Formats: sequence, structure tokens, C-alpha cells
Amino acid sequence: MPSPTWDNTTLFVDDNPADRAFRHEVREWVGENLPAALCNRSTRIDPPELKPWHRKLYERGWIAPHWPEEYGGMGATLTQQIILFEEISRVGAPTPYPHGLNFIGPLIIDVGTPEQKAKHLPPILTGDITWCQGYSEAGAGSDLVRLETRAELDGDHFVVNGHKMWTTNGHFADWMFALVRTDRNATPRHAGISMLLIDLKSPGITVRPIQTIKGDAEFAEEFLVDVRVPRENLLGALNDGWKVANRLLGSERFTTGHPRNAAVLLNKARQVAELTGATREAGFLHRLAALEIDLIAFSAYYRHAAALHGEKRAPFSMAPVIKIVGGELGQRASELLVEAAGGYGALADDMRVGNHVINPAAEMFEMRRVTVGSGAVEIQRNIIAKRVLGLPS
Amino acid sequence: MPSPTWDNTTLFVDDNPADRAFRHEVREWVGENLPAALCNRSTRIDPPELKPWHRKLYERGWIAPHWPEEYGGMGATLTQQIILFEEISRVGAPTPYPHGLNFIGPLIIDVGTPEQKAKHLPPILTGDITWCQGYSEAGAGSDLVRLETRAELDGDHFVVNGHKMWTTNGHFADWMFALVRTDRNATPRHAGISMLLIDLKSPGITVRPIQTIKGDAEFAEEFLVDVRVPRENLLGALNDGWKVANRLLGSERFTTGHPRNAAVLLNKARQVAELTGATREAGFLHRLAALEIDLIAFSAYYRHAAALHGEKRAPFSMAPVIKIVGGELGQRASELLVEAAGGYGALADDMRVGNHVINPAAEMFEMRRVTVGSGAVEIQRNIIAKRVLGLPS
Amino acid sequence: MDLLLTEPQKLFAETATRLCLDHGGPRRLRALRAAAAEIDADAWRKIIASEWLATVVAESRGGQGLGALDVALALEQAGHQLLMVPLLESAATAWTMSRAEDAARAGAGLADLLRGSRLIVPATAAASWRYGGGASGVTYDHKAGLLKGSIPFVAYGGSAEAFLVAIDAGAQPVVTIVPRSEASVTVARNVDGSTASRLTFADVHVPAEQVIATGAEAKRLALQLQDFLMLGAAAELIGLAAAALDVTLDYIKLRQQFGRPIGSFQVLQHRAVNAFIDVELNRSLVYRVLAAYDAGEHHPAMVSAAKARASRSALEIVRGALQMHGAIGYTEEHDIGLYYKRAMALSAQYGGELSHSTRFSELTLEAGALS
Amino acid sequence: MDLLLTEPQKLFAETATRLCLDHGGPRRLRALRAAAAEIDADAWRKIIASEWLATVVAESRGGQGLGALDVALALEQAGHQLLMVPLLESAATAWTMSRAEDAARAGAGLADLLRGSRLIVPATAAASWRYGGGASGVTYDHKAGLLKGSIPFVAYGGSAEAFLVAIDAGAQPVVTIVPRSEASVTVARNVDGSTASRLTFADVHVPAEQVIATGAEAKRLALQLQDFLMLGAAAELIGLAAAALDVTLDYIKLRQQFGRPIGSFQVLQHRAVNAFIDVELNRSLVYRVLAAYDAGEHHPAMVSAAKARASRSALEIVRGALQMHGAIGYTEEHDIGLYYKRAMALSAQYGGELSHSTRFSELTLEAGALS
Repeated sequence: MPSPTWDNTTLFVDDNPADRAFRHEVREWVGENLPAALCNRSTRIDPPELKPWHRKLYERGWIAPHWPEEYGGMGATLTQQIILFEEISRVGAPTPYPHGLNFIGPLIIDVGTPEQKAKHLPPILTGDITWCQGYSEAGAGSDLVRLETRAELDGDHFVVNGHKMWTTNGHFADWMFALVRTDRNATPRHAGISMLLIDLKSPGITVRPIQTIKGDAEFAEEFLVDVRVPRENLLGALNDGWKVANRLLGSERFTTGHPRNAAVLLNKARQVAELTGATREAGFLHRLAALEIDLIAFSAYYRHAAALHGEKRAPFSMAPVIKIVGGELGQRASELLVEAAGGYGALADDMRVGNHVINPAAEMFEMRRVTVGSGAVEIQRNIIAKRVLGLPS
Repeated sequence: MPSPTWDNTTLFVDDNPADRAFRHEVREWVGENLPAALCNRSTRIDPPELKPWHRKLYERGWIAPHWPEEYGGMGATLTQQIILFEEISRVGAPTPYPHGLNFIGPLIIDVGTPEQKAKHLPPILTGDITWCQGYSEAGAGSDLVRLETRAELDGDHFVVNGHKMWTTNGHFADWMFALVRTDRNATPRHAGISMLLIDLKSPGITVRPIQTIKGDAEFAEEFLVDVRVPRENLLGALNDGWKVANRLLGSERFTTGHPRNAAVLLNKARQVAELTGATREAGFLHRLAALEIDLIAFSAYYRHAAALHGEKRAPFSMAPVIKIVGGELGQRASELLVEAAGGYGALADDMRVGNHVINPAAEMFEMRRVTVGSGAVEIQRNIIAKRVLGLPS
Repeated sequence: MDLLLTEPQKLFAETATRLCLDHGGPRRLRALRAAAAEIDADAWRKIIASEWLATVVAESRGGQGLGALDVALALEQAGHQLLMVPLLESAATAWTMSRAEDAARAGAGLADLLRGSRLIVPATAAASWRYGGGASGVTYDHKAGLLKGSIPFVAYGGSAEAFLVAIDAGAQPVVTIVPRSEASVTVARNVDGSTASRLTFADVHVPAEQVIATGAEAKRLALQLQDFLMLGAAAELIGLAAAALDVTLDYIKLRQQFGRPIGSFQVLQHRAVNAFIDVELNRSLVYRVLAAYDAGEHHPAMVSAAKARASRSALEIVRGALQMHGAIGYTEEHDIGLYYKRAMALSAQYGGELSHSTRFSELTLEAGALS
Repeated sequence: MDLLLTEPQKLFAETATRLCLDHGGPRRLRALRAAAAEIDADAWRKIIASEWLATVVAESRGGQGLGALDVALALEQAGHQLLMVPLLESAATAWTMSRAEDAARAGAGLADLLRGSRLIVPATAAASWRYGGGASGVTYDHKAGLLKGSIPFVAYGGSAEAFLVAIDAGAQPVVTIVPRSEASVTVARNVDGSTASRLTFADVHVPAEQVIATGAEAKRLALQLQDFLMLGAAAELIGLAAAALDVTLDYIKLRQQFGRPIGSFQVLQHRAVNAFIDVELNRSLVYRVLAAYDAGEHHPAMVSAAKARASRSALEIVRGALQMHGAIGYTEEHDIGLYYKRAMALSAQYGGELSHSTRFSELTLEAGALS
């Protein structure tokens, strides 16, 4: 009895007939419209290079599947959102950055004023305006209680002073949504935080890129000195920023934590291993099997969680579990890729495997990012320990 | 170029010529004198069954290699002590229990009165008297600060009340050396503890064996109700028990933490795997290699530590490292043995492999004991974190 | 995590939970072990009376026409409550017999099985599944109708009145009933009180009317039967692991050391979180594979993934549980040892972690298209 | 842990520690990388002047007659200080050349190497050691004196003036000097700034006077040379891992989160303890194997054990270090990334963990007597 084909990138896909048709439509369109130069890059693509592709998706009406139709979205189901992600990433194409579309866009839709909606939502869709997220600071990564950037009301403006760090794409962004301290005496401390929308062209802002270990500049830092932000750029109520930031429903986890990331890395590891001879090593075979088995388990969980999320029945633990497992699985897969590559795994430059060009070290560094910074896996585990398992402090 | 024979039980042995001669002498004598029935038992042997073997070692003069000659020992070097252990365990023979010979004997030699020495040391050597260690209590395992058994002076006797638990061989023992609270108001709390030598035939003592998960009774608990202990049975000064207990030099680590324990289990795993077909599984081969490699590293560390200890230059970290690595390595080896055995690994009874009879489940349960109770590996890690690496509390 | 069940499935799961709770548990297991009983007869009678076996029998053959997933809901609960009943083995037998093309052959035996009057358990290579050693050493000579060789590690062999011998390997596959009297049965006891039996067939003649299937059909049924057994054991392990985790969480919340509950130490917290995540992932995995199995769409590699992971996690969880319990966990008196021993038996039964991860490799590498 | 060295060894270790401290370190490595320099010329001159290479040369050939263990004391410090010098490769070449039976053949080349006037680095299968793929694809035709094929991942191939080509496999083993001009050399850059070169020999004629050894002697020397390279890289990795651990310990003692130093969190403490234990064990292991190597008593499986474990631990430690550092560790500016990248290069060089654990299995299973 011959076994059916094994494909670790489509495990437990459970489209209904309408979904299947949609998947087919997306697949065809992506095949025809994706610029080849964007495919299968082992390093990050900066926002400017991504703009034409963003625009194409916008014009096709698929840029914001999860936004309500009245704001220019698709009002799509979670399954459709996942299908879009899967079909775009299937051919190794990049997905648009989430800061405008997934983070601040939905927040503005949720609590923004009519003016804020009218001003900010359309250019997020078109890709004309790039956003960055200004939460982290030098002393406040995972620990927002220690936020030091302060905003003081002066007439109809806030005057902002502080230093934001680790803002992805900060040096490419036009606007930043930032958490700032507006009441220094509030208890608990996070009760004195507000969310501001800040035009990065305002006087008093200096943006500097931060070079990463990978050799590119993914993050930036922003120095804010007496920056005047109009009062109407306050999102939500004053001192309500913590709650506003936590309104995100977490559906973006379903794209950033997708098991496909690990699946693609494992397939690369297998191809590289054929080349280097690692497939003849018991250790490689065992680790590959262990990772593939973890991947299939995670894929099952992922589909299950998506189905529950679609019915608004997802448990609280879902988001941290996807963050932990998805992040660690991708890391372990990238480490196996490097190990399988042997001497090639230490090269700074690309290697050619069959028709593909890959760079194991770059892939590995890319995956390290996942568990760094705010929301690191240790903290996610602390959250589950306390809030799900009820373990004492 | 054919490789020399690989033997994982003699890694890095570095005997000098005199040691080699001694090893040869021991090996020959053990071969001639060891009762076959004691060999390669996968379950624990109770003290009564061990007595004739103890007596033989005593008569040969090898029962207490580490005791000074004036007390009937050999005044042996650490290397000689290790050689004795290795040659006895090489053929799967049991080594004598440590409570008299390694624990209380050296303490009495160190701080005992002439009367205590005369009374207690000879029957430890002959094996006529069996000792047990009464430190643990229901609420005080790793945490002796919570010790509740109390001893109050009444004339020339202490009156002891309390409940000791987890005393290995308690139900076979004639005497117990116990930590008891003699000053309930002392700070720090361990300053109010004394060491008493207690005759278990004293009125007021009830001993009950504790059945273990393995199905045998290795531990006992003792209820002490108004037990009168003569004042001359105080070992060391009053309220000085904590310091007395900590005087042990730790050379006993070198036999309980010996890498041979894991080496023998790995050889059994390999033999069982040949039988069951596990040798054809990548996972088994990889885990076996990983464990063998850890074993060789631990063997190197062990010999190195013994050499340093012999020169009184061993660092503080040595004892906890041997405890952690030796304990966990033995556990992992026993788990691989069970996994290699497949269905045989779940059987309650023995299995036959070639000329050997083994019981993977019993071996595994035996190894679980190592990291249980006082001095568990987590606590050893805490000790290294604080006292060696200087990490903050 | 909510399994998104249908209403009848939910109802069944609730019934199963109640029955297992009423009839199972550590105390009950101790009583059975003291009596050296392989089966909890009371619980088993109740299960037979509740017609759980009928769930997996096609409606056309008098059953409820549900699937392996449905019976797994009960197996998970049986694992949770340490229940000692041949539910998995009987259900697998019923599933196989009711799916034979020739309904007449299986008819009487199946009816007896369903009403509890004759216990028939599978005897397959899966009982001692091991890479390379998978062939159970039994051969069937079709022309002569002779069965020869031996099968180790058959579950509930002490009580079985007949065996469903299923041979998928070799030139002459067969699925056939063999009455106990025809086989030589050696029963050994596992650490948890369950048993492992070796059946030996010395040129046993199999009458044609006992044969359920031969040829390609037998091969297919035998393979499906083995997948059923592996998946069912995985479901039982998930319940077991979840229960061991619950017991441990309760313990570490209360037990004090150095003036704090030990559950407040971060190392133990993270270990507990990893166990929780494993149980969550494995539950999703096992039920997704079961759904695919019932739909006739599963890949056999998925079955090995499920059993490998369920076996590994259960053992890791009970090991961690034992360690977190400290000395008390090492006593016969404490219940955690019962979970530990049951995990040892169930994780080895129908193939352990390393065997299944090798099987997974073989199946995916041979089938696998590299993308 | 105190290595129980002789007085001269202690003295040498102290000298090495000082030299590496003075000439190495993260800042120096950054300068070299900015200049795309493969070798730290200043440090290398100093090392040549200090006659470190002479340690491994037999006294009868003008050396100090010490061993691989002695030079490893310096390699450990070089690893600790991220020094970029061809010390291991030059020492391995010197060791091999000085042990050739025919002293005359190696004479001139060895003298040039020792005085630093000609850099000769080994080109062997060990450079890309991989199970099954070990054969480097180079063959030597003894009669014609022709060398053919290619060898990948040769270290310091950008600066080498000649190569010590050592072929142990096949029918015609050889150890021979090949001038750079005779080979085609393609230099690629590693993530840490070091290089990996592919040498290609297109029917290169090797004059008899350049041949160091042939036949059984060549095979023995080639294998010993490879073991030397593996052990030396292991020693360097130990220093590197210890340094990365030190950097991390300093960081987690200071860095605050949730109002406490992060080094007070038990999970991070235990991770640091595991790293500490690994470094301790690996140091004992590597030096014990080196001692056996120098005594001519080592088993080659021990070499693979040492390299497998040194590679694995170094990678685990730098990964843990990066994670404990949080976002700051991910910046180019922070030094921990330098340790990380150096660990990637050194752990792959002369065979990574999985390759060596497979080699270990093969060597012990073929040699192993089961007790």
C-alpha cells in the first residue's frame, strides 16, 4: 500500500469548499503577480523595496483581509486570512509588515476618532505611510512598568521627551504609535500610560538605525526632545494607553507564529543534508524526525486554535503557546539547518543547493530574533504558569 | 590502523605502578571470594544478606580503606579507595552500605570521645552493628532548618520526641545517628541542633518500613516517644550538630557518584538493543552516542577531580558537580535501557539477555532514587549558582 | 482545549468521563493489583452495557457508525482514571471485524464481542512494534490453513477468550480469529499490573470460517488495525499525562520548602508549563489524526508522530512529577507512582518513542517530496 | 579547575594568557574584520617570536619536545580572547613534519614555518569532516607523482604560502607540501571574519623532495594530524565558551528586570550552572585526551567525543548567552555576537557535533567489546 505524498507545509489544512476556491484564486494570482526578485530571500527586505508588492495586494483588495469592509478591508474569516498568508509565503514571497495593517490599523478602527480613521487608515492600506511601534526603551523591554518617555500637556499639545529603542523599521517609518507616560504618580504604574500617534517628521526627533548581528539594520532608536504632538493624536482616553495596547485580538499571531516557517526551514535542512552527507548521520536523522514530529503536533494545534479563534472560543493560553512553540520550533529548525550544512553553515555568504540559494547562518540569525525582546519566551512561560496553571508567585 | 579495544568502564584510569599491583590483587581476591548469588542483582540487597560479604572484606582488611590504620582502616589513598570500589563493582558485586563506614564512622573518629570510639568503631568494621542516618523528617527533607525532632536534657539523659522519615535501612539498623533540636530559640535555626547516637532498641521507638515504588522496603520511619538517650551519646558539642554533620570530607562522593554506574547501564542498554532491534533505530544510536560521550566527559572530570582531591586541591564545586552529573547520567542511561527494551522495559520481572538476567524497570527505579530527597539536583544547582557563580538571590 | 465536538460527541464524552470517574482512580487500581486482576470486571461490564464498542461498528452491521475518534474520547478518560479495561483492544477488534468485506464471516464473533460474552483481543506485530523487528515472527500458509510462530506482548492475553490474529507482512497476509485453546499463552505481568502475553502457534489449523480476510484486504485491515491500536494508546496516554500533571500541580501549590510553596520556584513552573503545552499539542495532534483516520485520509506517518510524541511526553511528565514530589513520590503509598508505572506500560505498548520516530522517518522519507 | 600542570607548563600557560589578553579581545577582532584581515599579523609575529610552535617539535629536530597538550594551553587562551591567528594550523603542521621518519625531507620547510617566514597550513579531509563524506575528493598517484581533486574548508587559505596536503584514505596515502602557486585557491568568508578556502589541484605534479611521507607512515601521520586539528579546535572552543559564559554572568548580575537582577531568576541561574558544568567537564575531557594523545595512547573515538561535546556546548552557551542578553545582544554593537559567530565557525571547523557523534559511534561499535 503506497503512502500518499508527505508534505509538511500543508499539514491538517481544513478548507471548506469556498476556502478551497479562494486558495486556488490566490495561488493563481500570486503566481502571476509576484516579482521574482522578492522570492526566497534569506535576509530581510526593507519597507521601500516592499512597497510595489504592497500596492499590488492593495489593488487586488487583499491587503487587509481582517479589516471590516467599511474601512477598505475584506472582512475575511480567520481561515481566509491564513490562506492568504500561506499562499503568499508558499512561494517564498514576503508578507507585508504588520505594524500598520495588523497593529495600529485595528486599534484605530477600534477606538479611534472619525478624524483619526479618515486620516490614517487609507494610507496604511495603500502603503503610502509606513508605521513603527514605539513601546520599548533601553530600560523597559519586557517590563513596560519602567517606561520613562513622558508626555506633558501644554495647551492643545503634548510635549514629549524620551528615548525609544528596538523599533522595527523606525528608520523607514513616517509615523510611530508610542506608549508614553502621562501621569507619573499613578498606581499601578501602568495606569499612567497613554497611546500617542507621532509624526516622525516633527521637530525634535532624531532617528538612528541599529545594526544587528545579522549585518543589516532592522531596528532603530528615536530620541525625542520637546517634541510637540497635537492633542488630537491621542488614541483612546488619557492614561488609558495600556488598555488600548492590549485590545489587539491576537489574530496576528496566526501569521507570525505559522508552522510553515519551521516547515520551510526543515525542508531546507533536508536538502542541504543531502548535499553534505548529513543524511547518513544518526544524529541528524533523529533530530530531523523529532523536529518534524514537533512540527506536525504544532500544526495540529495551530489549526485547532484557528478553528476555535474563528468561533471566538480560543482559550487565553493559545496566544502564548503559539508564541513559545512557534518561536522555539523555528529556532531549532534553523539550528539543524546550520548543523546539516557543516562548513557551509558558518559562511557569511549564500550557498547554492540545487535550484535554491540559501544562507543557513542568515536564516538562523533571523530566527533568533523571534525570542528576543518584549514577550520573550521566558516571560510567556511565566504568564502561563501564573494565569493558566494558577501557580503561586 | 585498527583501533584499540573500547571499554567505557575503564576510561582514563591512571593508576601508578603500585596502584596497578593493588588493583590486580583486589581483582584476584574478589574473583575468588565473592559469593555468586550477590552478583549483578538488579534490585537492592538488604543488609542482613550482605553481612557475610561485609565480614569477608573486613577479614581481608579492606572494609574501611579510608579510615586511619590506628582505628582498623587502611589509611588508603583516594585512588586506592576508588580501585577497591571499581574492582568490587566491576563484577557486579555490591559495595557495603555507607552509613556506618563512610558517614558516622569518620565522624566518630573525628570528634568522638575515646569511649565512643572504643564502643562504636569496632562493630562498624566487623559489620555486627548496622547504622542508619536520622536526618530527614516529614517536613524537613532538603530543608533541615525545619527540623522538629526535639531532645531535652533531663538529668544525665536526653528525652527525645519526634518522627524521622526516609531513613535508609532504618528497619534493619541497630543504631541511628540523628540530628535533633536541642535549642528551640537559637538563631539561625540550625544553631540549635545536636547530633545524637541513638540505640534503636531503646523503649519508646517504633520503626516502620516504607514501601517504595520499586516494591521493596528501602526506607523506614521512626516514631520516637519520650526516648531516653544517655548524655554520653551526644556526638560533638551541644548545639553543634550542624557543624558536625558538615565535617564529612566528601570522599564518599567518589564511590556513590562513580561513572561506572552509568557505564554499566549503557552496556546493558546496548545488549538489550541488539536483542530488540533498537540498534537499527537512528534515535537509539544517537542517544546512546550522546550518553557515551557525556560519560567519557564525566569520567575525565571524575579522574581529574579525584587527582585534585588526593592533593587536597579540589574546588568547592566538585562535590555538587559530581552529584548532579553522576545522578542525571545514571538516570538517563537507565531510561535509555528501558526504551531499548521496548515491551520488556515495562515488565515487572527479569529478562534474560545472553548470559545476563536484567530488569530494566528495576534499574530505572533504582536510578530515580539518586535525585530524590535531600540534596536533590535542583538544590545542588542553586548552591553552584550562589556559591560558585556568585549569582544574586 | 475545547475539541469542537458535535453534540452527540459531547454527550458521549460526558458519559465516558462520569463512568471512568465512578469506576476508576488510584484506589481502585490498587485493589485490582492486590487481587492480581488484569481487568476491572465491574467497569468492563458497565462499559459493555453502555454499548461503547458499538460506536465503531458500521450502522449496516448493527453499530452506531461513529469512528475511532469517538471511542478515543472514552480512552482518554480511561487513561485519566487509570482504568484497567480492554476497551482499546475490543474496539479495535470490533472496528476491524465490522469492516471486513464479507459480513457473514465476522457476524457471530462480532455480536459476542459487543455483548461482552467473548473477549477477543488483537494479536499483531504492533504489539511489540519495533523498527526492523516489526515482523512478529508468525506466518500463515494459506493453502494448508496453518498458522505458525509466535507474537509477543499481546495485551489482556490473560483473560482473552480468542485472538484476532492479523498479519500484514510477508506473502500471505491474513486476519483471522483463533480461539484461546489453539494457542499456547504465556502471561507476564507489567509494572502497572497489566499483562503482556506471548502467543505461540504450533502449526495451528485455522478453519476457513474463522478467517476474516486474506490477501490485499487482510493487509489493509491489518495495517489499519495497527494504526487504530497506536492511536488509541496515544489517546489513553494523553489522559494519563494530563492526570499526572494535575496531581503534580496540586502538590506543588501546597508543598512548602524554604518557606515558600515549591510551585513558586521558576524552574518548576517552567517545567510544568512545558508539560501543559505538550499535553495541549498532543491532544490536538491525536484528535486531528483520528479525524483523518475516520475519514480514510490519514497518512501512516501521522500515526507514528502521534504515538511517538504521546509516549515521550507521558514519560517526561511522570518523570518530572516524580522528581517534583521528592521522597514522598518514591513511596509505594503515593499515587504518583501508579501514573508512572502505567505510563511505562502504555508508552511501550504498540511501540515507544524511538521506534515510532524511526518509523516516521522511513515513512516520510520514502513518501516525501522535497518542496 | 586546576589542571595539575608541571611548573614549565604553568609558566607557559601564564605567558600565553598574557599575550592573548594583550593582543586579542573583541575590539581587536572588530578592527580585523573592518580591514577584512584573516590573520592578526601583530599577534602572530609575537607568537612566532615567542617560539610557541617549537613546543610541539621533537627536541631532536630542534624543538622543545613538548606536546599537543602544551600548545592547547595557548589555544584555549586564543579562544578566550577571540584571537585570529593560524596557531592551531601551524602547530599541527609543525607537529606532523617533525614526526616524519625522514628528517631531511621536512627540514627546510619546518625551519621556515617555525621562524614565521612561510605559513604552511594543513589541507585534509578533517577540514570538512563529515561522516561518509570524509573523503576529501583528492587522490594521489604515487607513480606519476600527481595530485588531483579538491579539498574544501581549508583554514587560513587566504594567507598560506603552502599547504600540507595529507590524504589518509584510498590506496595511496600521502603527506606532502604543495606550494600555493600549484593550487587553485578560492577563499570564502565565514560569519566571524575567518575564512574557508577550497583548494583545487588539477593534476599537480609533486616533486619527490616535497613528499613528507607515503604509504603506511603517511596514513598514520595524516590520521594523527587530523586528530590534532580536532583536539586543538576543541581546546579553542573551551576557551571561547568560558569567555562567553563570563560575559553573560557579568551581564545577568547587573541587568535589572521587574525590579531584580535577571541573574536572580532561577531559570537563568540553572542555565548558567549547566553551562559552567559543561565547560568544567569539557576542559577535563579535552586535556585528558590530549595527554593520551601525547603519550601515543589515545583512542580516536575520544577525539570525536571531545570535539562533539566542545562544539555542542559552545553553541549552546552562546545561544543561551544571546537569549539572556535580550535585544541588546542582537545588535552588531554588542560583543556577545562576536563570540556567537566565532563559535559557529569553530564548531563546524574540523567537524561539528553530529558528525563527530556518528564517528564516535562507528569507532566504538567497531572496536567495542560489550562487557
